[in-house]
Amino acid sequence: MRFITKMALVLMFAAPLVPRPGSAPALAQIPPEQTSVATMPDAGPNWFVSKSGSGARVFNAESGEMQGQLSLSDWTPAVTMWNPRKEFYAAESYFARGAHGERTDMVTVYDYANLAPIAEIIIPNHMARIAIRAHLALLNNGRHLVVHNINPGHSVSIVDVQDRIFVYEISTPGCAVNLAVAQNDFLQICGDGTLQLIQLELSGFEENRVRSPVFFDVQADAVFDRAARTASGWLLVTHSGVLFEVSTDDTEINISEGWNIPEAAEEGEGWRPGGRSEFLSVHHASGLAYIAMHEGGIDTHHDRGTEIWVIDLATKRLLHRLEMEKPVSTLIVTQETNPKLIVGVFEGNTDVYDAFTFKLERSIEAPGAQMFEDF
Amino acid sequence: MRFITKMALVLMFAAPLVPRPGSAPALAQIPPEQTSVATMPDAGPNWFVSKSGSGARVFNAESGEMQGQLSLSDWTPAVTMWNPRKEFYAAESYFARGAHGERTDMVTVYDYANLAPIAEIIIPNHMARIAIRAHLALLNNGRHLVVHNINPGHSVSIVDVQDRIFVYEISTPGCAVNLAVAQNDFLQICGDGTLQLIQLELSGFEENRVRSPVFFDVQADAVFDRAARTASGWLLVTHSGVLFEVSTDDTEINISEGWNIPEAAEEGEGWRPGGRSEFLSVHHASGLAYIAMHEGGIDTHHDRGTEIWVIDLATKRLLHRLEMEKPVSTLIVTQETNPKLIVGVFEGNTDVYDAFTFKLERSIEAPGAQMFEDF
Amino acid sequence: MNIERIIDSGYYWIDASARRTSLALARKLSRRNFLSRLGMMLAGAAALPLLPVSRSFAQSSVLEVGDPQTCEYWRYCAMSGSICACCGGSATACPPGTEPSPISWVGTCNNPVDGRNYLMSYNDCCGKSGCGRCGCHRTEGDKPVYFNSTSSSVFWCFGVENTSYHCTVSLVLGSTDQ
Amino acid sequence: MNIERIIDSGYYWIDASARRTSLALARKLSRRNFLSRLGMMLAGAAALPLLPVSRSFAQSSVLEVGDPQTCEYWRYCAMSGSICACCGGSATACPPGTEPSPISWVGTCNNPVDGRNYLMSYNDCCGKSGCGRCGCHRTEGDKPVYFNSTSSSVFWCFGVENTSYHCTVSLVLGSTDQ
Repeated sequence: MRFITKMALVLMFAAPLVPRPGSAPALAQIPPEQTSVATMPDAGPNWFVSKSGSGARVFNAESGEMQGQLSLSDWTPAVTMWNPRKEFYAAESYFARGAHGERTDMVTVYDYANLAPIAEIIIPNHMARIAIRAHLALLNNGRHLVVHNINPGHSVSIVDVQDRIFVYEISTPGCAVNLAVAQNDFLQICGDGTLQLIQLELSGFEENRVRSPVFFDVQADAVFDRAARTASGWLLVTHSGVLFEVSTDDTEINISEGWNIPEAAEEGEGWRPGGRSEFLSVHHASGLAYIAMHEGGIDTHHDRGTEIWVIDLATKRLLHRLEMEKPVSTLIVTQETNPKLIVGVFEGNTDVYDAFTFKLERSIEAPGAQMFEDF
Repeated sequence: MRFITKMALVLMFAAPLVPRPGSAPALAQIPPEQTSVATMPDAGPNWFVSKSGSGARVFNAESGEMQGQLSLSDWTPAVTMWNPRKEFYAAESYFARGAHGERTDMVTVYDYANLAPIAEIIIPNHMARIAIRAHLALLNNGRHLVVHNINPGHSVSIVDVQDRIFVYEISTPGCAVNLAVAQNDFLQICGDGTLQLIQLELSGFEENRVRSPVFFDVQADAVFDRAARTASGWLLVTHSGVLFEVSTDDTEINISEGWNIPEAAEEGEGWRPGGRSEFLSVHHASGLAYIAMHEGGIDTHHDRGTEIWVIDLATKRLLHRLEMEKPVSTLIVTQETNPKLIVGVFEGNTDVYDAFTFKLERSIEAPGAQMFEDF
Repeated sequence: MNIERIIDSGYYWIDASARRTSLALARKLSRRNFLSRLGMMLAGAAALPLLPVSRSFAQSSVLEVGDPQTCEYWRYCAMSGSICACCGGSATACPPGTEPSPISWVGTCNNPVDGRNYLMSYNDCCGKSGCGRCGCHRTEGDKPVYFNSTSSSVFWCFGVENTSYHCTVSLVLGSTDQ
Repeated sequence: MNIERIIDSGYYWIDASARRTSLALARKLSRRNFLSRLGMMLAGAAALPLLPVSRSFAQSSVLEVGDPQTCEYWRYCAMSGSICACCGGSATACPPGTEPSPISWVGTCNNPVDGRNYLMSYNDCCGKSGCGRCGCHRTEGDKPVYFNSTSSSVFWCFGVENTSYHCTVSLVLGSTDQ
């Protein structure tokens, strides 16, 4: 009880607060303001998540306002959400002592109202800790989350985010880049030039595995490990700019004929797609693809785009070349009827464009933006 | 044993490595190189530590070479060393999950050869997690480490780094900034305008506590919470630029007459000392003080210096004004016979000057340099 | 809320410096009943009447102009950190999922609308990694850390479940003018 | 060294992609007897003669010019990360207190001195926070992560006590020319 006595004494002797000599100490006339804590409003159109190195900020692209933040591990590949359950899921990896000590990999569930962690699902410490969007795939049933592992062989951890349980780890030799298809299936891109379809049963265990014919040569012209979801499947692109649309029909893997990005690829130097983060995105309803492009030769696949090309996937025509003042770090197009093109500028802000008029609408401070996720 | 069989098979069928079509697979003529691991050489003259947000790099200012790195917590106030034991000590604070989860404050002991953690001494989770050099004081006997706490009252945790044990926590109401004096004592600056001397017994427990007369007014002209060690004690400076040399003689606290930084202070706008990190340092043997200065009025004490002023403490004369191209983030002068002035440039490199000729000798890439420590 | 833990630990000292913080310390954070707990602690000590805030008011809020997302906003004269209004909160509200520290540093800012000086409390919102937007560091009346009631350099995440710093709000406690 | 733990866990698959990594996997890290352990594992499998490195040499090292602290250095044609030579190590040595990953990605670089192509192994040095100096990202022959033996994007801290990434060294494994 000595503490209380001390404190009371202190308060009794407390001089009125005089932060600056000369200012009168009387405080009156208005009630002191109270701190409150905001909760997340319902998401509106054109909201998006901007993931940085150690967190993810939720933004409203219409107003430019930040709505809230998730704290994430320094090694989180991506964050995703399932709107019907109003939850976010992130694969995370922590060391007990920052960069050393015991490592713990997990899938963390964040609620919507507070963007706060509400569950941790421990997974094997094999997570590939690289910011590649397709290292995390929530399957279309909203239940099974595929977390990519490299250890150094490829495998995936399957997590049941509804039951909050790690199901098991499946070896996927030579294949990575997990692309959700159908209800409970995912495609992978494989080093031998094929696609692999893995179908899960309701429990999350593997039910079937199918391999496509060879459709590319990893040495001659590799398909990027960045892909964009389309209305019916996924859009893939090779280092030189050959586009493939892929989808599945039950156990069948459909791969379109490859076609070149119009006006892009020439022998040697020419325009090529590329970047070090997600550099392509498709607006599903309109079938427009947005791809960051740069001028360069072979092995320039990580060069950041100096233009964003807008391509109509139906007509295979180049509709627009959007020139950038500074290189593109990452981009996404939202899926609204009036979509926004969100462009992370390398070492700069995040710019919001009208995705159809290409008009720059606003520039948002989003430090370290690494990858975007549409709401 | 299935694994071994599998691996053996793989190795047997392994095609020779052909990273590029056309390159011949024959590997011969030279032995494959081996990885090795360096160990720290003995420290030479003009070595220093550059602390950043999550680590501390050891540099040789003569060569500009980085020698190695300590991983530190994101919340480490400072790092220090005790050369006779060849050890570094850092106060650290970790959360189990990056920015959330259980918090653990500790003093970590790092060895010299590997700059690796060799012991953790858990302390109360009250550590003031601000990068202020004087939040960490290794007393001159090399045994007791004073870690500053704000919780929100002021206290210090005393750690016996020789026995690797937390001794206890002492309340130091209204006083902070821990400055090692004598063998096992430290001074603090107090909000009532005094200094406080705390003397420890050999066990680390408090033996005596002495308060100086009032020598400054925190409202009118506060003494900075940054201080520089001198040959005989410490150099303090007020926001307006009044210098005090302080020292102790057993239980006596000696405070010099205050004197203005020559040619600096005028009424209102004039040259003032300041910055947001350690902005003053003294070369003990020569008695030269190096202080980052800026032009500004009252309450500009956190403005970064645009010049570094060199002042002879013995003659109280301004010897040199070193103009900076970009503002000073932090500085230190080494204690060698031929000392270097190490200047962290705000949002830039770390520049090494000859501390007597003021010649810029080199510029070192030291990302996020926040504070320096002399070897 | 961990204020009990702090107090229980025996390491919580109210000192000459923290004295000035008592005002802010005692400000009511309704959702966590801070005042009522403090009130219990102070029972019989006649402490509450010392709160320098009148309980009768004519005016219910401060008239103000300016953009709370900019560092130049009048309330931020002694602000240091990320402005919560840029982080999903407002000038006075913490962003979703963060917890306001019941303890704060204070400053005195002049409101250009009425020309009056107001006592401001700067409360850190805690529990998430740094917001990183709208960094703002103004130092009117700022003092060194040993005088921490008006020191913005301190991370003021005390008495909260999780002591990570996210951003800072600014509250008007009252007018300091007659 | 945790290679045993990795293997024991049953989660370590040698696959079509990792096959190409076997070379690097098998390279001897003398201080940790990696080869001897691997050798024991492979006893009777006639694996060692498959190591595509001749054991008789005329020349004992590669002649080279250039500054190993710059990204343009010939060895770094498929480098990605912080150059260890800028971090207290060298082109081939890890900095104090870090641990080289026994597993790596590979590349083929042309040495301007002799005009020959050399097979390079890029080994990450692990166990400390990122060095952050001399960032270097070159992509000659770099492939996507699904083909990870030549993918520099992967954090190659496997089979080490602590999987934090610090910096990267580059080793000549041999000449790929006749």
